[in-house]
Amino acid sequence: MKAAVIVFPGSNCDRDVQVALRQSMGAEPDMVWHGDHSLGRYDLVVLPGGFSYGDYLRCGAISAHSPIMKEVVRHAERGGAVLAICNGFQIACESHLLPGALMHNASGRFVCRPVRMRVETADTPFTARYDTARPIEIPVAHHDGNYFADEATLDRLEGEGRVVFRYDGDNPNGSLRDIAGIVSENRRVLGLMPHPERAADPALGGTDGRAMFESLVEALS
Amino acid sequence: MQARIFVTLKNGVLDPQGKAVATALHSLGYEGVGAVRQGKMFEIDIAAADRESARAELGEMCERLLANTVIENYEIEIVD
Amino acid sequence: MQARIFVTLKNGVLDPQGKAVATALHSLGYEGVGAVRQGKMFEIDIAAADRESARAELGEMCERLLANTVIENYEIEIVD
Amino acid sequence: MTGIEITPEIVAEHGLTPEEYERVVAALGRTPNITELGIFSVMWSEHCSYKSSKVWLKTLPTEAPWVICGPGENAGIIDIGDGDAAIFKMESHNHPSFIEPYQGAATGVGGIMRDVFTMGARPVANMNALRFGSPDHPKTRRLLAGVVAGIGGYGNCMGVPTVGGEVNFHPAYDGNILVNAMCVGTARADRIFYSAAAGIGNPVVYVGSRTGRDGIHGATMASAEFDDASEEKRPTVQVGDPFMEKLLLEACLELMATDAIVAIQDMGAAGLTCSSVEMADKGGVGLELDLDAVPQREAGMNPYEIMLSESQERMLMVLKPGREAEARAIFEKWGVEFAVVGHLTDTGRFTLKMGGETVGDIPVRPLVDDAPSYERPWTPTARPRPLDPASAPQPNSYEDALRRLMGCFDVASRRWIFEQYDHSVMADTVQKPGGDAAVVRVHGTKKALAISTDVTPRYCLADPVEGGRQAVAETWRNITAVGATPLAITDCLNFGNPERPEIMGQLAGCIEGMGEACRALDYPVISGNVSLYNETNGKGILPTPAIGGVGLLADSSKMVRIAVTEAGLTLILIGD
Ligand SMILES: Nc1ncnc2c1ncn2[C@@H]1O[C@H](COP(=O)(O)OP(=O)(O)O)[C@@H](O)[C@H]1O
Repeated sequence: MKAAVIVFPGSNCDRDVQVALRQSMGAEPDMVWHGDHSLGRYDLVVLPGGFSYGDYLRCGAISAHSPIMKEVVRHAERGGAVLAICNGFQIACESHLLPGALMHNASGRFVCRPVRMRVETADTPFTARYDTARPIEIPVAHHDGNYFADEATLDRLEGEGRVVFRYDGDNPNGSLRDIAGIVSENRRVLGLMPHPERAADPALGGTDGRAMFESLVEALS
Repeated sequence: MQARIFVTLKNGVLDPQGKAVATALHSLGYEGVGAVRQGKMFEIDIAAADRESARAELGEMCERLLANTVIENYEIEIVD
Repeated sequence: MQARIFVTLKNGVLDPQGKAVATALHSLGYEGVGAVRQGKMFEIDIAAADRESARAELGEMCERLLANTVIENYEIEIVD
Repeated sequence: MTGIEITPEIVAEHGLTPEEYERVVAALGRTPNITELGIFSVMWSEHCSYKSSKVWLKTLPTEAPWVICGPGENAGIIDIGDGDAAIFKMESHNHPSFIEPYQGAATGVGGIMRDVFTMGARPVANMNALRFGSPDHPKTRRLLAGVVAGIGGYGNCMGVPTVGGEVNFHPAYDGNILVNAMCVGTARADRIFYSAAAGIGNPVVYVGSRTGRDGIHGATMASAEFDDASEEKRPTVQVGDPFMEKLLLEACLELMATDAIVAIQDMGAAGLTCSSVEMADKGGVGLELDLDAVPQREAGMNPYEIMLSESQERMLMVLKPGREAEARAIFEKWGVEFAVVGHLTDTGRFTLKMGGETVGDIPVRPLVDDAPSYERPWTPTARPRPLDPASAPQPNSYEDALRRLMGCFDVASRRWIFEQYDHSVMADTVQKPGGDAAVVRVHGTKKALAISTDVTPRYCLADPVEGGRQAVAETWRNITAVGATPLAITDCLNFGNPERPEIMGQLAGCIEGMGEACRALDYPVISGNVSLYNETNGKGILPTPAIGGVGLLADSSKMVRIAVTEAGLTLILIGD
């Protein structure tokens, strides 16, 4: 599997996801600068977490206009896989790679803690290795993770089995329908607020995130 | 030319910030306060031939960047 | 009665958001844009006897909560 | 500008005593102009010169075989083996946080991180030691919420985990809260950057945010001449831009991977003045600044304003000749402003030029060396009578007593606070908030750093020497409790008005106690900060010498936690 991690000014979790990918791939992902106008051929493009552009204006709003995003959109249109984590999910929504928007947490505060989630479907390249009967625990760390979409969109997401992760009685931000992560129509673009790269190392308190990287390596190699 | 752009959440979109402000105002004793909505205001200096071309350009800016039209509305006011 | 409160940063106070928005607009091709300041707007439903008492009460709300008068100014507009 | 006459009132408004002013005139060989007076007043302020505490700080032990650099630089450096170094310091931002809690705390965090990365270290962990007034004091809730949001807002945006700290509530802090921010970073020991300027003719470069009128105090007459005296023009609160600091961090680290930098210093208190004077003094050189070249955010700034501005997120560097273009390219890529603002000279003088004229000219050595140092009178705190535990009444119900203790503000869970801090970003936090010490892996190695901040102010009030010892010893115990070897400390000494002998006695006593503990434990002080005058209406804070300890785990898998994981285990109490 060939993977690229896009680095925006203010991205913070790029190195973290690089480490998790390296561990599962057995090879180095490419770190690609947001200002580049071309993107090589990759199986997976990762939009990492962080505070790109300081979250100014709206989270991910300015990053969505970075030169590289045109290429990321083309990659997705060609059926390429995109993993959009936290700030990456925000960027993906602002770029219309995914529907809806991430708004301020209902509590009005930043929240950093492990959350319980259900894996709703193993029918994606991101979750094939998960057992949907077993809830998982992955850390969140965000100020604006409150997922919103209109009723019609939400119904469609549910109807098409595109809600991939759902907070399990443990909604940290007020997201509608307890949505923690969704996938695109072709199921190749995943956006989620929790950080799987922070749950891929036993020393850090949990490894429920590792299966995502392993699923991807298996599906895309 | 000076313009003011107001960006507000669409009706039907929950506004937790506005709600928190309303609750805080009530607890400060302002019982007469009903709903509160919180939005953004941009004050922009713009060079343009006339008000109409300014308005058109500002509209584009709103559609492309200043507002997230999935959840927000915008209103343009040319100040002078 | 409907009121609009505009809260803006005082002159001289750093406005990193406004700066980021201006830079982003330039990179999107809007060369005619000069300075951009970003502020907040509150739309408040308020029950009051008349415009004057509404304005007085809203002023208090600004001083006490809506604006951080160390670094922000406020402007009250009764829309009703 | 040149028209402002220096009167005794103006001297007093700058916080200088008449005797101190005489020293200024002697150092300069003439009457200073207003800009020069401003420069002396900040360099000789308590905050920059440590005039009340220097004599006592000198008594602290600062050396050990594993100490690479003790006090004197932006932060202290210890050797953690295999060619790695840990760099850390704690700093206070007390007064600004009381006025504007969010921005005061945020800019405090920003400042301490710059002190660490200016030495070439990537920040890997932040901590904060907070003191607030009584929980039912009308201001406490708002201050607590603002400070916590500000620390989180800045640290989270920088992508550095905030992994621990401490919070206390006590009426003595009602009018003076304490916000002490600590930062720990790591670097390769052979790639550390210092601030001593060198190389006559070498370019002096400014990078970071533009300079505005932030934080310029007093001297109302200086600006009356230039603007329409609108109060708006001089915000006294600095507003931080953590995004800019993140860009600055990445750009600096990228440039530091080359050999273009001769010296680098962050602009903290009294920004451009402190940094350039200190760099020149350490290097024994002169420095000339062209103020027109300084990137400015406001129109019509005068030399006084430019030199005293406390705009955040700025650094000053001396580069090797000819490397400007290469450095500029890196900063431009990251979107950070870069400007050559001066050069080093062999005159030994600090010279300021604007519009082709010399607007300031001060000899460097006297500006630094002739700063006053006071041996303020002090009275020791009378030793309290020992308390006989048998004289304390037994509680009717131990269970009720336990519940009350667990629910009191100084013991209750701090989850509400630490869940607002990202404590797992950088994916190396192996022990998160909740334990005795935070533990953060040294990236890419088996090693980990253990970090703890501690002090018990009411002990320091009762007996400063014991309190100083206890604070140091507590960090030691917290670090050993997770399985690490304590190596060194940083400290933030928060006290009241040093002109009161009893307060000076508290400072002297705490330092004496700290020194004893450090010597006994082979646990030197490698950096620190002093914050005095934490008083309102003659009522001072509890003496609060906050200690930040750092230790090393050679193998992070051997770390110990506090969680009891199964029933039937044996509990053992060690010690009396
Ligand atoms: N309480 C203290 N204990 C030990 N060292 C101290 C203390 N206070 C200040 N120092 C040291 O004195 C030097 C000057 O301090 P300071 O002016 O705060 O540094 P900076 O300008 O980098 O903020 C620093 O190297 C600092 O580590």
